Amino acid sequence: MSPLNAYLLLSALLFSIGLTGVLTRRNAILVLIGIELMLNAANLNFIAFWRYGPNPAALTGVMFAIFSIGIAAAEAAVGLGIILAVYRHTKTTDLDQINTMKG
Amino acid sequence: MTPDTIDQIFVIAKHWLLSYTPAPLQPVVSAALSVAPILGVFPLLFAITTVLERKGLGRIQNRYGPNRVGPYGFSQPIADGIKSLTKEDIVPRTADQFVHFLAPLLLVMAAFLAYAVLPIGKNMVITNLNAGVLFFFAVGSMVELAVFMAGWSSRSKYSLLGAMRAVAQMISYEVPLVLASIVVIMASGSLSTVAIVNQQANYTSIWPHWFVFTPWGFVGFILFMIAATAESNRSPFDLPEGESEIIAGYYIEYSGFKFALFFLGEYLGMFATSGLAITLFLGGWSAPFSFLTWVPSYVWFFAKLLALICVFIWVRGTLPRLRMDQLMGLAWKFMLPMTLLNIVTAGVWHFMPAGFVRWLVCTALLAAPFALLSRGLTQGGKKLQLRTYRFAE
Amino acid sequence: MDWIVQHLWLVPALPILAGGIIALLKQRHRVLAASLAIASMFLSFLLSLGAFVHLLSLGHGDGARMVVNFNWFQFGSEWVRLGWVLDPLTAVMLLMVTFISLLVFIYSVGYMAEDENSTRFFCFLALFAGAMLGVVIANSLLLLFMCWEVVGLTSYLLIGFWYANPKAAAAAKKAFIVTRIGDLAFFLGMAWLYAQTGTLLFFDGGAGCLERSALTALVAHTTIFGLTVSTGIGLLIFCGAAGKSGQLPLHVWLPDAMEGPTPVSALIHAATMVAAGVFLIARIYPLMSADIASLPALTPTVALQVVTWVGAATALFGSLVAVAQFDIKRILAYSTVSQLGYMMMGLGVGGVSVGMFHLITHAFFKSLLFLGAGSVIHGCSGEQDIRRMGGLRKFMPITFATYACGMLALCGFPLFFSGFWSKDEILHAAFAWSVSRTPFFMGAFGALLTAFYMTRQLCYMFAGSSRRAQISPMPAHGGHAAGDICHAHSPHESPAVMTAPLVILAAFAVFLGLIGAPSWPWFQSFLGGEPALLNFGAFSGVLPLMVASSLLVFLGLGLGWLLYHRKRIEDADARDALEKIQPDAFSVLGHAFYIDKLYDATIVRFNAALAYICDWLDRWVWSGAVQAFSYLVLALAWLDNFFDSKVVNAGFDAGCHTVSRGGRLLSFLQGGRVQSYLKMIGLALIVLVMLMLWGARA
Amino acid sequence: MTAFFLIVAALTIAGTAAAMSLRNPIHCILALTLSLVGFAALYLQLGAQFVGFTQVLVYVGAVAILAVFAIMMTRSANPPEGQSHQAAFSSSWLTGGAIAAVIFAVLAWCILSKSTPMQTAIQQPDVSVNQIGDALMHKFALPLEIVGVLLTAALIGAVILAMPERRKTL
Repeated sequence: MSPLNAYLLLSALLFSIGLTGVLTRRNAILVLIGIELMLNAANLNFIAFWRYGPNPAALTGVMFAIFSIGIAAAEAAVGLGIILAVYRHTKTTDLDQINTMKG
Repeated sequence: MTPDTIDQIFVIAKHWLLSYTPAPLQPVVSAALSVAPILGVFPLLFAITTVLERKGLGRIQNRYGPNRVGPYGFSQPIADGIKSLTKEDIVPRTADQFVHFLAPLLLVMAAFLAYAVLPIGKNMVITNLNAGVLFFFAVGSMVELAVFMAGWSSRSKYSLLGAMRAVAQMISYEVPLVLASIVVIMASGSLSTVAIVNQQANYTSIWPHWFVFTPWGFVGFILFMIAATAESNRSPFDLPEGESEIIAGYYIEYSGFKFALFFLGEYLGMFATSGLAITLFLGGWSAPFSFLTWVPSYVWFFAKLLALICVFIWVRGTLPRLRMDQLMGLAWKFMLPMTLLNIVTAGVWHFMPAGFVRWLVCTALLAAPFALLSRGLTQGGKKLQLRTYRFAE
Repeated sequence: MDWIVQHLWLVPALPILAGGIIALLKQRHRVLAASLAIASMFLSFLLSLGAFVHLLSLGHGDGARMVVNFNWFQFGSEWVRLGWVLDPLTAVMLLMVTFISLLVFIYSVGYMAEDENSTRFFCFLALFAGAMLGVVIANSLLLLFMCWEVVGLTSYLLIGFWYANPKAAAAAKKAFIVTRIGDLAFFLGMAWLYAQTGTLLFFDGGAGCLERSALTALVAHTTIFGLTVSTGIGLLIFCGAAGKSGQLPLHVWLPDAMEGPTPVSALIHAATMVAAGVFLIARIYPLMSADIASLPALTPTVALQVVTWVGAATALFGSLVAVAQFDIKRILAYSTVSQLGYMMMGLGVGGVSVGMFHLITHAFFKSLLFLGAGSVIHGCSGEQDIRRMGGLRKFMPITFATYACGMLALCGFPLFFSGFWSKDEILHAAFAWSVSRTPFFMGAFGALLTAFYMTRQLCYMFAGSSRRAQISPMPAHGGHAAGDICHAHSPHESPAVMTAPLVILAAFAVFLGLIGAPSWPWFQSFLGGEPALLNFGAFSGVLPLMVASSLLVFLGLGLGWLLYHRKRIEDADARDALEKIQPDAFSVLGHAFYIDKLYDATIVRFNAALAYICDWLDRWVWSGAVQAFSYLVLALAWLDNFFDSKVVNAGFDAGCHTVSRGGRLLSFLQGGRVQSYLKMIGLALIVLVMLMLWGARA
Repeated sequence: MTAFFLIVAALTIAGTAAAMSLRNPIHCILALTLSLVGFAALYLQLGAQFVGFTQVLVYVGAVAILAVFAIMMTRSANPPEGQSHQAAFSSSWLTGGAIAAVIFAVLAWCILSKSTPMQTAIQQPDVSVNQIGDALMHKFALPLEIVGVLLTAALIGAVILAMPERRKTL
């Protein structure tokens, strides 16, 4: 198996572990953390493709990873802020209890 | 023995030793040979510093420091070490055992990792990373996590409060720390510590090209040292460990050797940041005058380090502790704007033609905001009158 | 390259800088703020004067265009380039804008004296002036667009300057949104232009998008309906121009914009900003007139025809509506609309010089009229309804004299007033237009009406006896500067700081026309770039038209005099003379053909309805379906369970449980849980990938 | 397929799994930092030094601490005796896990079924920080500006969200 495929498999595995957490955890903060992990798996893909891709001289993959790290930081800040705001209303971070949008 | 060989003696020795090791082992051995001195020297420096600090503080506070153990009490650290080793290691029952055990190790490990990019002498750096400064800060940011682990794992109000205070303080002072060092990165155009030092190791007539000898460099150095003091939780920024408020902050619940490890970690962190300050602003291992270059480089590094340590001790003995709001106010209302202005000034300096005008403009650019900003800090400044000291004779 | 060209950027930079400084000042530094604004404006006036003189000294020909371009930033592998240009068009506009802004600034010192936010006012004014000058000097469509948007923003801020007054706030919002509609098209046109030519610089040593190489490339391809690309782009950009300078479909914001302070109306909504649209068309005139044939001056391309028709319609419409207004500023606003229509028409039929000539003269006399109106309002303590004025001639002689000058200039009173020459130019060009003669007649009728409504207004305001005493005191105009200060006074003349600009402007309004008279067409030749020569023979060609238009003007004046002056208007609440004659038509005009109502009834209502429908669908159809489905399954499960547990032995219980669990799982579809929605996304992802793989297979 | 890669991959997977499965949120965060450091190590091994250090600086230094603060503020760490034994996983954890597993299966199948184009001679591309800075300033200037705007907006938004909303006085 080529090293690129190894990295891709690894990132796919990490991605789905993060997804599992997102889909199953009750704590909203941990769901957010899961999303961060999924983002990181995607970054790993970018770096791997840059490294083994046809043309590493153009730093596209690295740039993509850098930008997505920055965006992920912003996303974490806003997400946690939202969670705090929600917590202020419904004194819980349990997603099973935050279902006021129930149709 | 020319001065050059004396300067490079450790490097030569290392290569000599490497030449006798079998090829497959060489990378491991060379790594070990580079790391071992660090592991040896800096704890020793820590031991010396404790004595120096206690004696200095004693003098400042009008009493003799430790003076019983050994000549002038200089073997005090050995006694302390033995005590902390033989002391019972207490772990609270409700504590989170694993994390509680992991925290001090992580702290010390992070502190040691930071030395990987500090050039202690000419050709004497463990790894010359391309993004060395970034690595330093990345590792430094792990300390916060260790502190939090320590405070949280030992289920105690005081330690948790201390940890929260410490983390908040570290985060808010990490911003000015990084921004203050950015000016040097701009000026030298490199993130590698070695390259930065090499740039400063040139001389015009007898004067070195240290960055501290420029307006932005000077201001950056001052700001960096303030931020470093806060980063290493030292007085006057020692709220997280304020004995009078929260007994010892996040490591109340630690005793014996772990407690010693925390102390070690803190001091190592302090040395590391001072080392970075020396590397960035004070020309690293380069000699202050061109006619002193025959003195080995590592001597200069450690001399500068000791000088900075003495400054730390002096400050600690002199200044009172800040209040929490004053702490944050200083960080966000004074340090941050000043660092940003400093970056702008560095840019101006870069683009203006060399000469007296450049000095004038840049100094004005920094002095005027300083006057304005510092005025905002002194809320209702009271009159300080002179105190008369009675010295111990 | 000359110093002035290199440092032309200072002209907009100075006012913007002043605005930035003023933004930091407090109300108690009002004097400093005003002086800063005026000083910066004066400096940039001097600079633009220098630029103008430099251009004059340079002589004629295409050499009279100097460009400074620079790289702004790089994205991808391309550089975004900006720049400024100094050519006759720019020079003339610069001179006009800086001069009028200077006068208006001085005037506002007096006008806003009692306002409690005058520093904010001056900050916005200076910012506006800077942005406007940026529009003028821009050599890149992108730079022009940016300044254009800043101009729109400042106009919004200034219309809503008295934001406490809900009408003002609404008007500001309206102006902003309506102009955005135009700007959207503008932006699309810009993007298209960039996609086609790869540059947004106007002049770039032969590579600019207004120069022959690019134009030939543009006219080469054709798009839908066989229009050339240049025409499409030009029309899109014209939408933006129409939005800014109140052309017919998008004119609705301009009359409402009169809620702002009067100096603002004078500067922004009469002289400069609304003229920006015309200026834009004049700037991209080569693009508008580009045709498959090599580019002569006056090819009536489709774009130019559209411009002409829209302009003519606007001119007629504005002057018709202005007849039936009672608010002094609204009359002027509608007259502005119609005059802008004239300019567009002039551009369409007669080329750059004709339209620009009218733009310049109109800028002077219209700002004069607005400032005069402001002085009247100031004197009448915030009264704006001309029915409640009258007999003001004795109280404010200077204002009256200057206002009369402006009025005559606007009507185009023969020979001595600038409006005559410029409007005559347009009518003459329209008469000679090759496509159709209808615009000429529309314009002529508009001229007649213009004379008529101006006379009407003048009679209402200045003639007769004061009608203020008898009317019950209406609430003064909301939050007006002078409104609450000098109520009970009888009308009074304004301070010198306000009258001095009036006098200066009046002088210009009278004599400016002479620089463009047919006998000595200096202005046109300056723009055109060939030497101007004095020959009275030129009169002979245009003489009959001149006589005709003069007759029209006299007719309009006479009608107005007949209706409104021969029989004095004694009673404020009396019906208008015209209303007596033809009430229905009058009310139609009075409501501006109900266009606002139309928009409310169609576009706004439709929008609300659409939103409501979407909401309803979401609330009932989708979620209803999902719920119904889940309930169905639940019911099935329950039935099964019931039947099973009652009838058959417990052997089937497990099955029932699974079924009911299935029902519950389905009911999670609408569980209001983030995670169940995320699961749906995950499933969708799986299906998608499967489908893609399948596609790859097949 | 060096040993280093295997070790780091194992550590990262372990950390990620722990972060998503442990009961105590703080432990989850600590495991998360382990996996993030693992990611950084993978970047370093791939020769992206700058990204690796930035990863540590941003995630370990900022995001993890932020999450810890959020957990502290929402008191979801070591809950009081009342609901101390509440489930850490949502009631429908089975379907979630199943979906994730299927997604992993699909992805893995895609990866293994396709042979991705590789550069012929794999040399370690040493990308210096200077190159990255140069690219950021020239080729990627516009994205950089946009990210800056985004971060500013996020900063303001987070502050406003976290502000204690006061009741309407107007």
